[in-house]
Amino acid sequence: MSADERWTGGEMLAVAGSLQVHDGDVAVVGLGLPQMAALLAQRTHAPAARLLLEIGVFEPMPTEPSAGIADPRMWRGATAFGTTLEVLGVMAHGGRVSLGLLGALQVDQWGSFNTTEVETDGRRRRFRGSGGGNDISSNAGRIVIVMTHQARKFAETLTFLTSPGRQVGGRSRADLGLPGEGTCAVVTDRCVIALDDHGATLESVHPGEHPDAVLADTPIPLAVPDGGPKETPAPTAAQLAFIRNELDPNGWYTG
Amino acid sequence: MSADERWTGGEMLAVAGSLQVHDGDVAVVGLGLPQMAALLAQRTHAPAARLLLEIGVFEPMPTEPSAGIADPRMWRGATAFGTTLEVLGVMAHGGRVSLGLLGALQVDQWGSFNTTEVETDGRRRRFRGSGGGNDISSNAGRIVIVMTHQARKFAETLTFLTSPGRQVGGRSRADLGLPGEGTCAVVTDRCVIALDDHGATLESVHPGEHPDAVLADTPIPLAVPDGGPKETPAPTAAQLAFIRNELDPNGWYTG
Amino acid sequence: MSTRPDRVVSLRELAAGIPDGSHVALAGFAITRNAVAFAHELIRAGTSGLSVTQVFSGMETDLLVAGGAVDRLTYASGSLDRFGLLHAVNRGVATGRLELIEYSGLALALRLHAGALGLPFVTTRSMLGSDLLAPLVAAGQVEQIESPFDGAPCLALPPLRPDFSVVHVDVADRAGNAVVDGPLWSIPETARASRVALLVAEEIVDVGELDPSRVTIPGSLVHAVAHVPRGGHPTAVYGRYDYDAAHLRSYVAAAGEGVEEHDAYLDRFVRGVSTFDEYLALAAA
Amino acid sequence: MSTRPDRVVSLRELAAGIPDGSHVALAGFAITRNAVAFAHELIRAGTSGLSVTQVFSGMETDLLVAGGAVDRLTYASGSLDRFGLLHAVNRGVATGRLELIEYSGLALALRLHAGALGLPFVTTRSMLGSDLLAPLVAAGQVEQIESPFDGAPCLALPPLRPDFSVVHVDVADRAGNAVVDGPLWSIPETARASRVALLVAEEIVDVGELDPSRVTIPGSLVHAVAHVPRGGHPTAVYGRYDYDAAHLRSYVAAAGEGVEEHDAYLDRFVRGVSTFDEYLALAAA
Repeated sequence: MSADERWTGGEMLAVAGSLQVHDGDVAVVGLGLPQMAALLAQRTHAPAARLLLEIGVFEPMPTEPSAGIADPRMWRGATAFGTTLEVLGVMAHGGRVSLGLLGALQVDQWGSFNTTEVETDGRRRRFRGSGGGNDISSNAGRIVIVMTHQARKFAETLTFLTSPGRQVGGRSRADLGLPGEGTCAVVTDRCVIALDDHGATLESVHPGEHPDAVLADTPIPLAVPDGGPKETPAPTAAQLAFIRNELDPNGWYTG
Repeated sequence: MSADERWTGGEMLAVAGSLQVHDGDVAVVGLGLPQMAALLAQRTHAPAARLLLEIGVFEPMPTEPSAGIADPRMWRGATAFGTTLEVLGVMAHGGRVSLGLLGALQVDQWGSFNTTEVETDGRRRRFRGSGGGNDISSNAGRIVIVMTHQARKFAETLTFLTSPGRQVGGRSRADLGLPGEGTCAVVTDRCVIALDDHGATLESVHPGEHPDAVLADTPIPLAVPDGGPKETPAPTAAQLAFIRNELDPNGWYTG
Repeated sequence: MSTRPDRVVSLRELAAGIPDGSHVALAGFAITRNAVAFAHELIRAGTSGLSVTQVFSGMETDLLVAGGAVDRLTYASGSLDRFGLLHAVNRGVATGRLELIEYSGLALALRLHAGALGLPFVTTRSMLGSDLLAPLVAAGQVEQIESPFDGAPCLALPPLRPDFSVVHVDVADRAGNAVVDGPLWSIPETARASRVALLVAEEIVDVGELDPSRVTIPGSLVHAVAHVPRGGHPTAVYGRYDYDAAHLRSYVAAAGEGVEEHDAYLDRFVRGVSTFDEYLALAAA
Repeated sequence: MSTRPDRVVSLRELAAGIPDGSHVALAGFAITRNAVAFAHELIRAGTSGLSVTQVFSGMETDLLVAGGAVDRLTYASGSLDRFGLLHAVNRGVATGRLELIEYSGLALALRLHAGALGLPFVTTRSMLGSDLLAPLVAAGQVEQIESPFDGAPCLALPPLRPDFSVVHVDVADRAGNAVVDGPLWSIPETARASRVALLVAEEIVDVGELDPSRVTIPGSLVHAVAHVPRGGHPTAVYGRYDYDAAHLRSYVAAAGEGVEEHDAYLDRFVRGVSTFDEYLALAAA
């Protein structure tokens, strides 16, 4: 879904997500949309960003679409292969990862998130589990969540707290014993939510979106800046061309 | 020094040491005479013994003499190279090493030993330190010490206890928290001393040695079996030929 | 002359050595390098009551769960990447038929690592503050402690020593020294943690043919190796073959449909054949 | 287009980046793969007050101690194998000029490993009951604890994070991805534990030329690499060159003779030349 017909919601999400990647970031990247955002950043404004995959892949530069982080296509151009203990351990737990770029099923107002299970009509449905997601969110310098926007994905109390955000049950990360600042942004196909230690703010809405409509579909405490949220920069022609021609020509993730 | 002129003391020592290696042992082997004993065993009665070097070498079968475990000649024929964490950690600390074959500067009646420093005329002289010796003696199934015989190398109280034997200060290994039985034999160029949880016994003296003379030069509590110690089997022609022609043709260790 | 052990056995012997109720660690990752041939053989052998540990569970575990071989799974996550979820696993958890013990990826890898190294226990900050923690603490598998050095809160985890591990490797020599190419995720510590390490190899060579600097799993740690070319199908093996996307899609479709459809897949592709070669021929048809 | 960093610097720049008083981890082993060229350069730079950590210390550390660069050494052992002892180190300890902190090999490797992985602390049974323990406990570097799971006595050790590490590798690409051939002893965790990992390489190639499965130290961890062919002389580098037995013997003879003779060796072979190539020419003469 997109509020602007020049691009899809997935394309807008990949572009907005990519803008959260700083040039020089050492980033561990999850399956799916986070992959798209990271690779787009690497090919545009953040050429010195270095990607890591929890499977044990250092600095890949894939040139064709892949079915996930376990797809060898995603490892192309890697400069080194190693272990999970090296990526989640030496790099993340060792304090050498500046950014975790991850997907989520559900997120709360402090950026804690759920990748384990959802409840629909009182029935719990299990998804993937944590994998390295908990380790990355527990140990990286900052976390960006990239996910499609549905009201049911925002909750003040998570069905399962897989990965801690900026605080949990009123306890700060430092109090819990965790390094890093935690989640600093939640990027969806409708908006960008910024997080700090005071809570969540609707930083920008994507072109064509109305702030009130977005707020109505975001049932967590969400501040609005004086003067209202900004408009997220629209995707450039170059970004869209790269997504459509190289990154995701089949529209697996951004279609 | 040898009590029999058909072989040197070092040759006798290597042969008697080799007999402590069981076929099928997984053995971590120290620098020098232990290397000689282990390689001799592997080429004679214990062809299935597997050697490990703390430097990260699995199952070498060297065919030329080497200057120690850091000499690449000693790694020839290895089936795998790895790390110290794999040899001292996964293999030894992980409980997969049945035998440690090690040298010592000084040993007590419980098979604890010193590879760190000796005291002469009140002056302490430092040698190599523990290296992996402490780890091997703390974690292997059993330990055999291989060293030349001098009275000053036997002491009821060690100058420095680098590696624990069967007990330390009256505390058993189990009480200390250590697995394995500890030192089961001290092999010198004059005798074989067997150790169990009751203490040390002069098990055998080498051909040409008199038990009383050996006892006089072994100033630790040392039991003598009823009927006196046995005579250590003399080196065979095949053992001597292998030592002289292949293992140590320059007599670096056994000359 | 010293000798090298010969550890080569048939896949059937390899699988037959695993008693019902064993704790088996598997080492595939989602859709890559799964020991699928081994899972098929265990299902055909009727093995049951297994406790399976796999850090990032994939198709091999889903097959074993669907085949009724598994009572308990210890994992950090499970999926077939973009192809879908582990339906047999998720269904087993939902119905209560499968006991699930869940860690973060690093925490579980560290437990295996501690098992490999014989460490008394291992420490981490991961999982602090998460809902992963409470059930593990309740089960006595994690203790909340403080560092004796700086008092910082952290978690202690005991070593994990599965009875068996099974790793799908590229090349092994006859003594079990094995090379794994590409990313290694938790393969090294999975093989090293187990009491009995088993391998399935794409290729087997004589001792002396491998570069010892390239060996990922030393033969000193390995008990047996079976030769099964393409034994990872339909998952990918880096540098050798791609995943079979069509087969994975049909597998996930059947698995997602329900127990009966999943079982029909097993009847056709696993129980309906007697060797992995027969399966490969059927899958290619 | 994304870019790869270029981390190649001169040996002089590499050494100049290490301030007096730094904690430097070295990674040679006795007479093999010592960063001798780096040690020479540090001595020529007049660097002093270093704390050096090297699990199995060898020639590089003995040179640095003889050159007056080191105030404190943390090690598990030191020797030049059959060629002899580390005379400068042992003399420094005897005179009290060098502070020595001594561990077992595994315990020190585990401290580096814990530093690499960012573990709150690490546990072991090694050193229990030995005389290594008391000084470490007194210095607050080891705590005697019990396992929270089975109450077994064990030791807790804090992570070790040296400021710098220096590893002599075979081949590095320009981004610092490096291959080390042969046995690795404590090289991987030494490089990974340090805050700044530096390499000296026999060979440098462009990014993309190395097989990523062969990389021992990922460039993601590396800050700079200097190209110094034969930079390990007179120690051996596996598969490339043997140790120089005659040179090692003359070194040990001078070092064992006394401080003046050892210093004369340095005057001739280190301070008397301005580059490692000059040293190599002199040593070959």
